[in-house]
Amino acid sequence: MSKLMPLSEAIRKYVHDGDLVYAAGFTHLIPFAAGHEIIRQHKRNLVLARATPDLIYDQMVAAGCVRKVIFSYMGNPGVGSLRVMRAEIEAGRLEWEEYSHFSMISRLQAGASGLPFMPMNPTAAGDLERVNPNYRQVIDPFSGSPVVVVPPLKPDVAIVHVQRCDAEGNAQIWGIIGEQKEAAFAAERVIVTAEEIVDESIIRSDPNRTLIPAFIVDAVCHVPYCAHPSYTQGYYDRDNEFYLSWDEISKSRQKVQEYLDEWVFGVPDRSAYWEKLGPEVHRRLRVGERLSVPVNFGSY
Amino acid sequence: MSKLMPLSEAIRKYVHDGDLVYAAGFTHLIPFAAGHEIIRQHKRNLVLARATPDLIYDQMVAAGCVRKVIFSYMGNPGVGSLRVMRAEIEAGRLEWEEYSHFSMISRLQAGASGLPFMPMNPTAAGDLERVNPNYRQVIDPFSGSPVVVVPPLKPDVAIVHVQRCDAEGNAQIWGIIGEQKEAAFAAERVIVTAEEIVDESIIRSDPNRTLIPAFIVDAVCHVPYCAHPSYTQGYYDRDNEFYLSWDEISKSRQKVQEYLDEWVFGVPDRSAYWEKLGPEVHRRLRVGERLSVPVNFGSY
Amino acid sequence: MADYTSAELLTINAARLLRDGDVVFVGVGLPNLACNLARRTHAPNLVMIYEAGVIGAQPTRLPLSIGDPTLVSGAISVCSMYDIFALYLQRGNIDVGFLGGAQIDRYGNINATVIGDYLHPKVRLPGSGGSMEIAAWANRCYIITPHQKRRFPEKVDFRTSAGFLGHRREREAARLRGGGPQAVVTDIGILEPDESGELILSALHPGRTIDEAKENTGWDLRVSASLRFTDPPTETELNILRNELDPGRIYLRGGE
Amino acid sequence: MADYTSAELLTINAARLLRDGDVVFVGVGLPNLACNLARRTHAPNLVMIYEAGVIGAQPTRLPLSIGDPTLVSGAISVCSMYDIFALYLQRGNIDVGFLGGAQIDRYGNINATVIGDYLHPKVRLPGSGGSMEIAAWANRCYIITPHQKRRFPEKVDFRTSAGFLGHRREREAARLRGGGPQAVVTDIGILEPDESGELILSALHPGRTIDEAKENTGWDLRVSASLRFTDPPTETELNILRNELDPGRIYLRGGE
Repeated sequence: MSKLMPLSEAIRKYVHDGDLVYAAGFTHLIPFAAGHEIIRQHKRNLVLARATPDLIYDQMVAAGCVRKVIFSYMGNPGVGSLRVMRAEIEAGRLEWEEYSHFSMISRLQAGASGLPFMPMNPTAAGDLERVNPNYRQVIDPFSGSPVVVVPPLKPDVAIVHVQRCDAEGNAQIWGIIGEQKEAAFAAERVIVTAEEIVDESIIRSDPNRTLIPAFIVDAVCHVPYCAHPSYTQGYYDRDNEFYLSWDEISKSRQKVQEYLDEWVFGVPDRSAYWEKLGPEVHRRLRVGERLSVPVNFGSY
Repeated sequence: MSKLMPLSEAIRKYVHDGDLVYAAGFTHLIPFAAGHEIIRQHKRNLVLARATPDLIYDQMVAAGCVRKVIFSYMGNPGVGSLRVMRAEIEAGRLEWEEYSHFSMISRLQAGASGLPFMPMNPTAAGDLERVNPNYRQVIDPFSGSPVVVVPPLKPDVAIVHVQRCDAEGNAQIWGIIGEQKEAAFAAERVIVTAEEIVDESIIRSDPNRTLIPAFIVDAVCHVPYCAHPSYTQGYYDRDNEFYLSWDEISKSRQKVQEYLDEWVFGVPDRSAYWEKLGPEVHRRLRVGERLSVPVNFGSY
Repeated sequence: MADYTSAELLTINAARLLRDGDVVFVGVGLPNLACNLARRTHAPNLVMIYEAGVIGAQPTRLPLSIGDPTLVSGAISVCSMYDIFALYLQRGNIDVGFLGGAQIDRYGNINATVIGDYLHPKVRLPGSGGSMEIAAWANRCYIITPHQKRRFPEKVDFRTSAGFLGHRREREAARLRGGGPQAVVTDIGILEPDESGELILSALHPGRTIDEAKENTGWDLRVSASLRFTDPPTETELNILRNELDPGRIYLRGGE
Repeated sequence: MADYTSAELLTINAARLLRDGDVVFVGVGLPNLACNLARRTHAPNLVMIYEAGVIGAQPTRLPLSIGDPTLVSGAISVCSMYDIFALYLQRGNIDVGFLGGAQIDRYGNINATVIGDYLHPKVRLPGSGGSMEIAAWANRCYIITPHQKRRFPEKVDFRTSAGFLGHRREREAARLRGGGPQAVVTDIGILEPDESGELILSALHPGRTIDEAKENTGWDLRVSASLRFTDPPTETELNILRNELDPGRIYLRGGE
């Protein structure tokens, strides 16, 4: 049963004001197009969770969509700070809840596994555990020693960008696989955006690559270049220049507003956005071919 | 740095009397050749762990190598009982420690992750928890409800059969991936057997398929047909006829001994064993090609 | 009325319990046939999952084991054993699990571990495998079994997996994610739990009697006030089973 | 003696701390350059692991972020974020982690979270990322940082990751898997923990003085009885850095 629909429809149907949203991806495959559509639809009071908020959450915060962020590293990777989020937090206008990478991802793992908590070994970095009541302790019944535990994270909706999936939503990812699988299984609703919608036979040719099965997916959206300025391995490069330029843009709220007006509100969808980027950017982000050596599953 | 060596040398160097051995594989890729070599080398007092002991542990028990088994399903999959193990347990001559599949695999997951325990949701099947003191409870500090936990399983040595790896031990598996990765990371020592030793460039063409990195591997052995009568996806079929015939053989200890004399002690290594199976078996187990559609990692 | 074997009767009645869109944890043998029959009749969107970690298999032959390579080639997805139990079963993504065992008791608890004492067993059975978790966490469980007195004791020798324990209240108190056994399909009829969780006779297959059911049950089997007869296997069902699914009659021949 | 920048000095001294065969959790920037330098000099079997889940990368360009696609194409292995932290770091498979932060205190504890009060921060920093776990579980940790008084307070405002806490005994009591910070490489010299876990001056770079080190440290910096001078960067080291690793001088230009 095909779940294909435009991204705007998926966001309208499955992202509601006040939702806990997890837009997945560790540097790779960050679904910027979905974030922009959420901004265009003026969603409000969202709680945004991600290990690394990246620029997309900075933009959603700037657009006024967000009540609270849950994160473990609030930076512009390799560049510096996320200036909008940082300013909002320093000004007391944005709630936040903070983890280390492993405790953040352990929360997602617990959510995906249906577990009431995940244990972690002690880190002795007591200050984060002191300010965040979601860090608790249990006593290991085998050794008698204390163990740190964190509760499951169960997003209302996960948005996952993938290289290819079929119309039902069986989705394949390669390259950095971050926490896409865990986010999808942890969430109540799942929106999959894909660079390519392929025939089921392509998916079935390599079942080990299918990280997300269709039956947990609610919407499938064909959104080429969804991840820009993040990237899709094998499809286009990371736009490091934009990551650097955001550091400049985000120094001024007016420039941020101008950016949103031009690049989010000023375009109807991702394909217009990509066109607007122009041939020079397209050329800069193009990548050559480097194919995996096929494996034989055998006919049985 | 190449770790290539004959299987006999790997078993001699890395499997010691009294070791806790985990020969991995859920139906798929069971390293029979390694089990046979352990029998040939007269290892003693081993503790064998596997979710499904399969025929290979039945044979090792019959050969007198084993003090204890740790398992969650002691059957000949799809056929019936493992008659040798069952008779030894019924006669009080073999120690055992028993789990359900998920608690067995949770123990391995804890061992692989360096965790002191893994939690599981309650199953209310209290009898197994009563007879096995490795099932304990902790109180979930978030809900106040009891949670079942099991301790890590840390084999002295894991034996993992794979489709392809390089000479250092970077190993790729496809098809059913069971618990190979977890067994390798949980164990102190790792022996990898492979259908094919390939150039590092093949491995690097598809990093997502590499489940085991070389630096946790101690020995790499090139052992084509290592898994027979189990199978290697894409390389040869499962020998269901042998699984059925073992049900007959294992009704008689004399026939079991004759089997071991002929097929284990009677051959020097796996290549002789495979030759001895003969062209009709080879033909029966041959599989046609069904290749994965390659993916593009891109040149960056 | 068509002629059919006991195995065909069991399979067809099990298939009818499945709903379109169900995500099913499948075992080999009759459950596998029942799922494939349901897919070809009233439940085309049924998703078959094998505990070996295979989702959406398209086998071209009947698998002997749940880890057969024919389940993998052309499947939709393959994942690790930890993931299949954690992300799929424990997370609550499995609608239906099939269970079997040497003993099933009055409250649907199952023994697949030992006959007799655990430490000094008369018969050592294979053990839980995944059934401890399937029985606890699948939304609905179905049991397929021949109807024999020794298989239906008042109380199992060893509780490998949970039915309703001593009463439906007890299962609820244990906070198990799944709903427990919904039906036991036998060659005589179908047992279903009443409001207390006790298995009572809810249906008879054509030609079978209440007395037969009672005689072959180890406890005082009660009979549902709305006892019904199952519809006999249809030509369509039998044709699919015999001509498409098990033409070699590997599983369908037997009385079991 | 060759002329070199402060960044080159830091990178070369960090590289020298690495051993052949080390499995290193690498960050971008100077740690990445240090690892690649070590691989090309005394540690050809060094294994580079990125917290994005990449093992054995062969980048053909300098990555801006630790999730750059050039790290993935041609890598040995890629795994999930949960696995890289659980199977690699928590399991004890990581020999070396690199750390940085806004503040490093007398006992090697690091603050990368806030300057000032946590709830009403003067400066909100990016936060832990993986450093809480790296500091606890990597066998050895190294810190690369410019030597400035504000970066070396007596006590950090917020303990993002553990050094020796208040004393080496305290770290031992906390049963952390890893050995804690082994060295802080600055542009003045190298600090190493003594038997109590306190960071003391163990080496000076050529031309630098004890007074400079003391003046730029926020606590009363003690000096090792065996204080040594580091060897100046060699032509080989500088050539590899400048001509092979960072020809665009993206990271090596700066004083930091």
